Formats: sequence, structure tokens, C-alpha cells
Amino acid sequence: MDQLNNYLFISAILFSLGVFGVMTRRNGIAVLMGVELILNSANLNFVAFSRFGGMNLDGHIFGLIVIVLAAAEAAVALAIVINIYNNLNTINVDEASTMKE
Amino acid sequence: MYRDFGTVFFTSIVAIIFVIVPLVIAWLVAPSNKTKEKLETYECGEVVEGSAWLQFNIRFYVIALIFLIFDVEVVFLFPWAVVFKELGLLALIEMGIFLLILVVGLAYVWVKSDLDWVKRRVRYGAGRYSKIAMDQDK
Amino acid sequence: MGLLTNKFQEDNVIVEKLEKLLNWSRSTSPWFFQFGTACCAIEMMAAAAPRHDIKRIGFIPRSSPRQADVMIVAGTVTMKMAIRVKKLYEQMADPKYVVAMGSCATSGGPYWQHGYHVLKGVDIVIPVDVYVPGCPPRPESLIEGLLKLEEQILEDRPLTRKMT
Amino acid sequence: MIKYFTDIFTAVSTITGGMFITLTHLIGAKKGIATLQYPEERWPRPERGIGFEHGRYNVIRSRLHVDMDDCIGCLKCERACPVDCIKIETEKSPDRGNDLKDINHRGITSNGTKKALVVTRFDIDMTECCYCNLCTYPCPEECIFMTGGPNGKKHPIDYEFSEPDRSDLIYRFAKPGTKEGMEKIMNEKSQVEA
Amino acid sequence: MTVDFIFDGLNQLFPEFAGNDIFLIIAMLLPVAALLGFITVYGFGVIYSEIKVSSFIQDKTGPMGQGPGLHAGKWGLLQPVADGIKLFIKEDIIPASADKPLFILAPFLIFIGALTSFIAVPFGEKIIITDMNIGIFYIIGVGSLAVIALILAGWSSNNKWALFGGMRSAAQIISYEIPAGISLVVVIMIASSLNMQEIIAYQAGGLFNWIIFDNPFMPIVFIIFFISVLAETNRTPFDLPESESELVAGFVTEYSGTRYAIFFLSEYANMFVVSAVAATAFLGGWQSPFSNFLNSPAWGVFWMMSKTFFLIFVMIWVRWTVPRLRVDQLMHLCWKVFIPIGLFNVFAVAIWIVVRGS
Amino acid sequence: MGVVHGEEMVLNIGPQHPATHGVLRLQVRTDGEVVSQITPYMGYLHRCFEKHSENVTYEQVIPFTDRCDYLSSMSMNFGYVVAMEKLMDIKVNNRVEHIRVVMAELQRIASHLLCTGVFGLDLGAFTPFLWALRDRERILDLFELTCGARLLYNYMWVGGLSHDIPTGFVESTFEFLDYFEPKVDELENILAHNKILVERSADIGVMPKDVAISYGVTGPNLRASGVKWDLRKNDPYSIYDKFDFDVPIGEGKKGTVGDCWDRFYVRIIEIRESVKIIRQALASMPKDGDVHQSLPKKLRPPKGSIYARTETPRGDLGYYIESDGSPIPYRVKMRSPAFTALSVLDEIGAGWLLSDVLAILGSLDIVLGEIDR
Amino acid sequence: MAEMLFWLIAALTIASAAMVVLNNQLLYSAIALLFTLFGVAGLYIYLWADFIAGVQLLVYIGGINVLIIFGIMLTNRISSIRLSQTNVQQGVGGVVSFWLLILVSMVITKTPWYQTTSAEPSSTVREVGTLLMTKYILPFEAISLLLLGALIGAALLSREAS
Ligand code: SF4
Ligand code: SF4
Ligand code: SF4
Repeated sequence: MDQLNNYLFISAILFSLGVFGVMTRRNGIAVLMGVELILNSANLNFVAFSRFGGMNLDGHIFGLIVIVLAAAEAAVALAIVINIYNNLNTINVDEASTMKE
Repeated sequence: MYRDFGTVFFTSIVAIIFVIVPLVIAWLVAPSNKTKEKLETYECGEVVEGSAWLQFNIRFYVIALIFLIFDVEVVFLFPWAVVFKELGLLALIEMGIFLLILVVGLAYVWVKSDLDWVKRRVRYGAGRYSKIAMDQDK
Repeated sequence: MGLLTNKFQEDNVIVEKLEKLLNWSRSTSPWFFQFGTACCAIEMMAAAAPRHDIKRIGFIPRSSPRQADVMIVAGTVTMKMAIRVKKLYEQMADPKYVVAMGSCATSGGPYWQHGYHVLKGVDIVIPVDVYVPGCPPRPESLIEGLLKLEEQILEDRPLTRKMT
Repeated sequence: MIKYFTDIFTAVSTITGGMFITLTHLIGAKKGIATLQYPEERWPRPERGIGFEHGRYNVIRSRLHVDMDDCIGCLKCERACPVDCIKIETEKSPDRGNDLKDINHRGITSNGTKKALVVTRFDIDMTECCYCNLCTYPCPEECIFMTGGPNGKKHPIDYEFSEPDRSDLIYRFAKPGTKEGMEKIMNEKSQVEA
Repeated sequence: MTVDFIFDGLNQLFPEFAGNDIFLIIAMLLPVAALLGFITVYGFGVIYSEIKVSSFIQDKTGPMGQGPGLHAGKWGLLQPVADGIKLFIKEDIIPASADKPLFILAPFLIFIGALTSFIAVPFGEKIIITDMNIGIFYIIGVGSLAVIALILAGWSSNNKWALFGGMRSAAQIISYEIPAGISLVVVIMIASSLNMQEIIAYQAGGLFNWIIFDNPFMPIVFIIFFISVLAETNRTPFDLPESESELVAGFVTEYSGTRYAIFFLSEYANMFVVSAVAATAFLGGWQSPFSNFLNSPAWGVFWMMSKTFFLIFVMIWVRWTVPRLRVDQLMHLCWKVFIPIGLFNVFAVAIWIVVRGS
Repeated sequence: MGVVHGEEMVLNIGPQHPATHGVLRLQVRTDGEVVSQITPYMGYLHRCFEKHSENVTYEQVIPFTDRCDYLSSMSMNFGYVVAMEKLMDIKVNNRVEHIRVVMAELQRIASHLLCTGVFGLDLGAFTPFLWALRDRERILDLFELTCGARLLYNYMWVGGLSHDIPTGFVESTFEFLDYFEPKVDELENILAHNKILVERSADIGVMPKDVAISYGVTGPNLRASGVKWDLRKNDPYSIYDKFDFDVPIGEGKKGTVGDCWDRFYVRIIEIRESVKIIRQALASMPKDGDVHQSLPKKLRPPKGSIYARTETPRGDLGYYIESDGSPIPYRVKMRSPAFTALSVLDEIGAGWLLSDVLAILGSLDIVLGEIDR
Repeated sequence: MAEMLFWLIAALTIASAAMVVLNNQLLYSAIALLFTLFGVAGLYIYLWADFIAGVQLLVYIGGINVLIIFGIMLTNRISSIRLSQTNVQQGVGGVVSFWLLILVSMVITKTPWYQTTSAEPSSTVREVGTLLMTKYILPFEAISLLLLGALIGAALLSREAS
């Protein structure tokens, strides 16, 4: 387990799962969950590099910032989703993109 | 660190076991007599009208949203607080700016009354007479 | 039924001890279902009040039927209410007991004759374990009835095979 | 702004005030506790005189008692009852004013009234009774009583008589076997007459 | 801490297997098992004292162990035990219309949250199951599990009362996490560490070294923290989620038997945790109030316990005094009173430290 | 263009719910927590009082009046006997009147105590409720001492009383009042001024004067809205005109006139006023006089009808009695105060939060027995 | 044992992440996300990043996940369609993401990563704090602006029209 590659693989799998989710899901919130997976995988990489790069804590800072970004993104994205839902009464993203008021 | 958090892991497992054991005991000795009525939802003895799984009000969401932002802020406060005594004035100023910006946010949502749980529109109830009463009030 | 319910022979010592424990706990902490419908409910409250304090003998009020053991039907049960009483009784988790408090719950009470809308005794819809007479029963009578119920619980044999 | 701080202040002060009150109760628990340990202790049953010459007696409304030796079967109590939970059946006594040994019937009440009727059935359904006490007033012989009554010394006050079986709460006061006994006596009498 | 201790002990006892993983597992499980025992005993004790204290406040006696065959022992001491056993052998109902997996998951989550936060609580100088670097932070983090558990419990029951209760409690807990967190930040500013033991060590040397007396703002911070954790543990005046007179039984309306008991126990366990955190952060943890007197490790446990139980007592006492707030007042109190004052406290204490430190 | 409202939810509060004081069922429509409409469903406790009255004799009606408003049975008896005595033109002697007033006022205290306690309970304060019950118990003891029953007395009879007061009653009542007065202060201190309770009840569920009047709300609820209307003063029956007492009205001390807090506080003041009346009545009670003196031999009112009203703890209680000359009433109709109080619930309760609705309901102090009859 | 645990946690993470993207019921996805986040927090522990793990607990689990659950409950008529949702373009998505996975794995295995060994740090949070206050002060302040923007934006978007 004390190997960078392990973490990178896990992160890669998470990443591709996230991409899969983003691509295939129609529900806005589900897409968001996919994005969270991707962000998590990125974060895992940051921290892993930091750990194996001589316990350089810059990676942690990046991780922290990514988490903050994720929070901000989730807040705004969900607000948008809610807004779309308000207006179009659906949160399926492709429907939402085609429907015009 | 592994040990510390390993303990957390094992504690969770113990917690799960601790919940399962009485469930097993209950499964063994507790009577179980599932009738259709028993498994119905309780609603003060009335027949349930509609499911409880409705979408519920947006206020919960707004609160959760504002919470999230402030939660992040608190997260940043922690490492700052740890090193605060070492860095002294510098940290104070930096965090002062950080917090002030967020206080602006708080003030914004406060003024825009997003923090109010319910924007109450009634004063005398919403019955037929409310208008009369309100007019008199003026 | 639970896996072990009514599965054992009469003369099993361990089972007997276990049953004793179960009965002890059941009779010591019978939580009751706040179910006051009429005047008797006030006396039920009085029984929970400092003077009599039925918490003393383990009765704790619960307002959800799921967590209650004893349903104290305190007051008049009308036809309209009978359906609900039955439903609420059904929704209680086993083992459950019913105490009919007061004349009305027992037999329609003062309304048994001309009360076209009063159920003539709650035992028509649900099985009753103890009848507490009175109109309203004094708190003492209620407590006495509850103690009787506790005695009944103590005599139960939940695990041994029932002779039929 | 001032209101904001006065609000906080009143909140703190009133709540601490309330906490103080509860604390005094907690500390003074020994003195303040009003609980009676019921089966062992009970609230004293108030005794009182209500103006009859029988002196002091208890007024707590409890189970109805009937002194069958005194009942003349006049049905006044049955008529007074608002819920009709008293059921009385009588037979004409073959021998007015005299005891009927077979069915344990006393011919003369303690007030000295000669009984013309034998009460063959005297049922009170205590599950229907509303404890209004109305039945006890009209009784000419003062033999039905709820409150310990003028004859209260004969019967204890009991309001604790819950039962697991409802039929146990229907009290049959007529002496056991009265009905059959009466039938027998009447039959014999008619045979004799015939 | 304790884990390391037991592990080393085991290693010394059986040198031939030293460093074995089994030992490590044993070293981890032993204290956790002891903890479970403690929680159970504590649960019975605190429920009993809750009943008794409330009864005395209300001028009655509470359980007296009467009834056929003197059930619950003298003074009803066994009442909570009987309650517990009875709940465990009660029928376990999962309503047909409920969302089964989530309905089952919720008690697990809440109990995991309660138990895992226990392990970072310092009971004494050497007695802390794991002495993490981020101790206090960890406890706050784990506490957020409860939110999800309550939402799930409320939602999965498919019962309107439960839904209301779950939502209310979720909104309440997440809101009050912030004033509680901000208050702890002030403590950390003073103690310069997230580690529980270091925070306590900072407060060595008697009553006036306790953080609550560190500067004039600390009592306010303490009160805000204490009220916030009252809200987080759903105690009156913040017991809206399970308020009897409004929401029947709130999010536990549909839970019966064992699952209900778990919720019940977790609530009381959480009470202990938050009280212990308050005692650690503000009242000197296991430090004696006198600098050199009664200050041995054994007394440390005593002090920690008495401080914690005092705070628990205050919680009970408050509960039986005050009415409950309404949900919008709850939010008002949190967002418009506690958070501004909390932030003000952060600034004020920071300035205080800077001014006094230089 | 919608805003996300949660869907409207139909919620049944009751018939079994701790806050409905019995078996009332409120069907509320809520949007989130805001209640947009309240529909009370009644009839869960319909016990056919009026039907019974047509089947039993006049004196046998009294036990059934007891059971209508079971929290203030004395006052219910009182109303009935006042009506009957008017119908039959019976004058009772002074002692009886005094005893009746004492009993009715004691009953008012008991009822208000329970009401204030339950109001606290609805708002989550458990302790004051039990304290109130504790003191109420003392009043019940007094009743028990007098007539042997704790809750449903059948004490006042047409033309008299079932029992005279026992020896020592006056002293024990005074003793009770001395004990009781500090307890009212305590109750007031822990409840009425508590900031949380004030916040929960002030400005909530305001019932303006004209709404109250147009719905026919009476009693403390009406007085809390600022109308000085009390039958004991405005249309004195029995001997209430002899006593000196105030009629408290809501002043909007903590909020608006007619809010929940006012309704709650008016009751606390009324308790104090009742104490005053009892003290006067006990002091001026004639030593002799037979309570059975004017009991009619046969209760057979002449043909005719009567409507008489009295002030119960809940408000105007009116009895309409129609007699056809037989010993059985032709018709007895009761105008119950709690019924009107309940009918105003939707008017003043809609638009508030769920918790507020329950607080408003608690402050209206309804008794289901009397609503459904 | 630590090794075993590591793989256990990794498996849990990946399995629940798969649940997140594959489950038809949105709420179950959200709960699965909870476990994924837990797993990732566990992995952080293996990387000696206890503070980040705590942040993960606090922000992701206590905040974002709750928000997502709220969002689900807010936007779905749960009663009628059981929160279900369908996946589209599964084939394309599968191919693309699988291809991505292969690609990334190849990169991972081929790249000679710079690695050094290091000792376990005594306290990460202290260093994180110092770094934040000194080296990364600009991002730090920018974050506050970002949060302010997010707060105002989100509040604006989700406000109830009066
Ligand atoms: S038994 Fe009597 S007191 Fe009880 S509900 Fe019936 S009428 Fe009322
Ligand atoms: S007490 Fe009343 S109800 Fe009971 S039997 Fe006598 S008259 Fe009938
Ligand atoms: S009134 Fe008395 S004497 Fe007449 S039947 Fe009844 S009990 Fe017997």
C-alpha cells in the first residue's frame, strides 16, 4: 500500500466512474454527484503526491482548496438545479437544455 | 496515525455489532405478528392521506446552503487558530480580512432575509376577517 | 412470531429463568399509550400528576403507538372513534396490552342505553386485559388496575409451548 | 439594536429565574414531594357528617352495595338511575313480613318494615354505572349505598375492584339461589292450593 | 493512547509474538469494549437520573420500584434496565411503506456516530482511547454523521411527523454546528492545538488557568457553545424534532423496540460527548481546580467525570424548566444571535491575545 | 412561473395526538411548516347529550351535564340548575347560593389551572403542567370532601345541593387558598414571563375584537381580545352581584391585544379574581340554612321554555330547556362556549406555523366533551 | 493488517462509487456517495493527511452530502416515481470512461514518479495553518471572495419570490 501507484489507480478509477456518471446521467443532481467523484479523485492525487513527495504539505493546501471549490460548486450548482426545476419543472439536464421558455 | 484511525474503523465495526446483537435477540425472542394494519403508516389513527414523500420546502435548502459556506469558513478557522499565537498580528489581520468578507455575506443574507425561516405574511390569521381586521389596524 | 416463541417444553429451567427476565422487564416498564378520549383522560392525567405519579410503577407516557406497550383506553369510544382505536391498537408493537378505563370504555357506561353513537364497550373491537370500573375511576383505582395488569404479565409464559 | 440586546437580556434573566425556581423545587424535594406511594399509602378518605343522625361517614363514591336483608324491592332506585344499570326482579312473598328460611330471606328490615316482596334478582352493572349517587337517595330503607352510607360500618369503601373479566363487574346482590328457591316455594304453594 | 499502552503491554507479555497484528486488534477492541460497557452503564445511570431529577423538580418521586414483587429494586434503580430489556425484546416493526434499507441504515449510522466520537474523549491523563492530533476537529466531523442519520430516519419512515422531525433536526443540527465550531475556534486559538490532551495540558495549574477564565469573553463563548450543543443533541428548549406535543415523537415515530432504543441511547451518548468536550475545552478537563491538590491521575478521572456530569445535570435541569422554541426562532437564535456574537468573540479574543501577548 | 413551494401536504393532527386535548381531528394543509388551512373534524366524542336529555327525567340530566365539560362539571351543573330554577321559579336560600358560588369558583380555578398547565405543555414546558395538576388535586380534595366525587359531581340539584358542605370545609378552603396564592405567583413566574414562552405566544394567533364578537367567542378568550364581557358582571345570576371582583381583559402587554399570551394571562388573573370571590363568599356565608330546603318534591316544570346562560370557565354556557309538562324534558339544548372557540380556529390559525397552530389551539382551551356533546 | 484494511477501504470506495453512478434511485446514489466519501477519508488517513480527512468529514459528509440529499428531496416528486432516474448513452459513456481509465493507467504505470520517503509528520494542521497564512495567503483570501460569491449567488438563485 505504500506505493504511489495504488493511490493513483484508485483515483483513476474514481475519475473514470465520475466521468461515466457525468456522461450518462440525465438528472442534474446525479451529474453533480459524478462531478464530486471526479473532484475527489483529483484530491486524492494531490494528497498522494504530497505524501510521496516528501510530505510536502502544498498538496494538502490544494486539497483543501479543492474541497472548498467543491463546496462552492455544489452550492451554486444545486441552486441552479433548483432554479431550473422552478422554471421548467424538470431537472433532467438535456431536457432543460432544449426547453426554452 | 494508522493506529488512531484504525481504532475508529474497529469502533465502527463494534458499533455495528452492538446494534446487530440486540436485533438478533429481538429476532429470537420478541413476538412478531405482522399484520397489514400494523405495517401501515401511523398518522394519529387516521387513514393516511398521500405519502409523506412529498418534496418539502425550500427553506431547509437555503439554510443548508448557507450552512455549507459557513462550514467551510469554520474549517479554515481551525488551522488558523492553531498557528495564531505563533504568527500573532499578521494572522489576525489576514483572518480579519477573510472573516470580514464573509461577514459581508452574512450581512447580505441577513438583510435579504434569507435567514428568516418563514416570511410570515399573516398578522391576524388568514381567515375571512383578516382583511377587515387589518384595515382597522391602519 | 419470534423464532423462539412458544417453542420450548414446559419444564425447561433455563427457559423458565429467561421467561422470568422477560416478564420482569415487561411488567416493570409498561409504557402506556396516551390515549385519552374523554373525562377519564383527565383522571389519567391526574394519575400521572405528582399525587399519584404512575411513573412510580414504571408507566411512562408515549404518544407514538410504536413504542407503547399498554393502551389505556380512557374515555368514551364512539363509533367514529372505534375504527381509529382499532387501527391504533393494531399499530402497536407486540406484546401489547389494553386497559379499559372507566365505564364507557368497559361497556358504554352512562351512554349504553340511549347513546346511539357510543361503542358499547371497547372489547368489541380490541381485546381487553383489565377493566377498571369507575366513572371516572379514581387514580387509585386506575393504579390498582395497572398493578393487576403487571401481575398478569408476570404470569405469562412467552416461550413455552402453549397447551391448546 | 437596543431591542436586540434587551431581548437577549430578558431571555437570559427570565430563564435563569425559571431555572432558579426549579432548582428550589429540586433542592426542597424532601419537603415538596406530593406523591403518595399508593398501594402502601393512600390519601385519607375524608370523613364527614352530613346532617343525618348516623353521624360521620365517608362520602367517597365507590362501589354500590346493597344490603339485601333490608331491601324491600320497591324499585325506587331502579327508577332513579339515569343509566338504568340496576335490574331488579321481585316476586310476591308468600308470607308477608316473615322470614323464608329456605332462601335465606329476612322478612323484616332493620327499620321495621315488613317486606311484601322477595327480590329474586338485584343486579347492578358497575361497568355501566356513572357513579352519580342518584339511586341512593330515594331508597326508603337506606339499604343501597355508594358512599359507605349510613350503614357504612357494614361494608368497606372500595373503589379498587378492577377485573380482567367484565362479567365479574356485574354484581348480583340477590342471595344465591333466591330465584330457584322462590320458584320452588311458589310451585309448592300452588300445589298445596291445588 | 490507551491503545498504544495495551499494545505495548501485550508485546511485553508475549515477546515472541511481539508486533503481531492480532495484538493490535486486541489492543483496539479491548478499550472499545470497555467503552461499550461504560456507555451502557452510563446510559442506565443518566436515564435514571434524568427521571429522578425531573421527578423531584416536578414534586413527585419518580420510579419507586413498586408493583407486584417490588419490580425495579429499591428506589426504582433498575427501572432503566427494565426499560432497556423491554425495548430489546419488543417487536420490531418496519412499516410496509417505509424505505426499508434506509430505515434500517439510520440507527446504525447514528450509533456509529455516537460511538466513534467517544473514542477521542479524554477520560483522564492517560485514559483516552485514541489521542488524535485533530481530536476536537474529529469530534465535530463525526458529529455530522448524525445529521444524515436523522434525515434518513425521518425520510425513510414515510410518515409525515417523522419527516417533519427529521428535517427540522437536520436543519437545526447543521445550523448549530457553526456557533459551536466558532466557539471551539476561540478555545483553539488560546490553546494552540487541536489535540484534546494538549488543550487540557494548557489548562494545568488550578481554576484560574481554565480556558473559561482566560479572558473576559470566554464565559460568553462557553455559554454559546453550551447552548449550541444543547441544540445539537436535541435537548429542550431545542427538542423540536421529537417534541411530543407537536410531532408525536418526531423522527422516531415509526421506530419501535431495539431501533428506538438505539436512537435513545445515542442521544444520551451524544450528551456525554458534548459535555465532555465542553469540560475539556473550557473547564480544564481532568485538571483539578486546585493547582497542586488532588491532582493525581486517579483524581483526574474523578474531576473529568464530575465536570462532565455536572454539565449533563445542567442539561437535564434546563430541560425540565423551559418551554421549547419554534423552528424559526431557533434559526433566528442561531444565525442572528449566536453567529454574530461568536464571530465577534473570535475577533475580540484574537485582539486580546495579540495585545496581551506583545 | 413557480417558486419551489414544497407540495401542499395534508396532515391529520389527531384524533390521537397529544396536543389536541382529546379526540379532535384537525386536518391541516401545510406548505412546509406553514399552515394554510385548518379544518376541524368533530364528532369523535359525540355522546348524544341532547338525545339523552330527552329520555331521562330532569334530575337525571344533571349527571349528563357533568360529562359535557368534564373539566368544569360544577359550572355545567350550575348552568343547568339556574335554568331550571328560572323555569320552575324556585328560589333557593342564601346558603345554597353561597356554596354554589364557592364551588363554581373553585371549579374555575381548577379548570384554569389545567388550561394554563396544558398550554405550557403544548409549548414544551412539562414541569408547570405537573405543578398545576398538583394544586388542582387540592381543589379536587375539597370537592371530594363535599360530595365524594373527584371529577363529575352531580352536586348541584335543582333547588338545592346534594350535600351540605361538611364541617371544616370553610377552614380547609381558606387553608387551601393561603397555600395556593404563592403557587399562582410561582406558576406565573416560571411560565408567563419566560422569554421563550412570550416569544412563542405573544403576537401569535391574534384574535381581534370584532372577529371574536362575530364568531360569538365568549369567556376568557373574548376578554383577552379586549372586550369587558363577563356574565357574572354583565348579567349577574345567582348572587354574583354581591361580590367585588374585577373582570380582567387582555391588554397586549407583550404583544397585540388578543394574542395567545393574553388569552393565557387573562386566565392567570382570573384565577386570582376567583380567589377573591371565594374569600368573600366564604366570609359572608350564612351559618344555617338547609340545602335541601327548596328541593321540589316532584321535578315537573310547567309547560314552557327557558334560555338561561351562565359563565363557565370557558365562557357563556346557555341552556335552552323546553318542557311539555311531563317529568321528562322535551328538549334540552346547550350552547357551548368551546364550540365557538374552536370555530374561530381556522380564522385566526391559518397562516401560522404548525407549532403556532398548536399553541393557538392550546390557548383557546377547548374541551371536546362540550364541543361534540 | 494495515495492508488488508487498505484494500478493504479501497474496495469500499470503488464499489460505492460505482453504486453512485449506476444506481437507479437517486437517494441511494447519495447514500452511496456517503460511503465513497468515507472511503476517501480513510485513504487520506493512509496518506497521513488527518486534517484533510477531518475536512472531508466535515465539509463533504456533513455539508455537501446533506445538501445533495436536500436537493434530491426538494426537486423530486418522490411519491410518484420513487426518485428513479435513467442513464442515457450508457454505451458511449462506458466506452469513453473505460478508454480514459486505460489511458490514465498507462500513464500511471509508464511515468517514473518522483518519490521520496519521509517520516510521519507530527501535526499536519499546524503546517497547513502556517502555509495558509504565509505562502498561500493570496489563495486564502481569494477563497473568501469565492465563498462570498457562492453565497450570494446561491442565495439569489434559490430565493423564494416574494
Ligand atoms: S366512564 Fe364516565 S368519566 Fe369516563 S369517559 Fe365515560 S362518562 Fe366520562
Ligand atoms: S350511582 Fe347513578 S348510575 Fe350508578 S346505579 Fe346509582 S343511579 Fe345508577
Ligand atoms: S330503593 Fe332501596 S329498598 Fe327499594 S329496591 Fe332499591 S335498594 Fe331496595
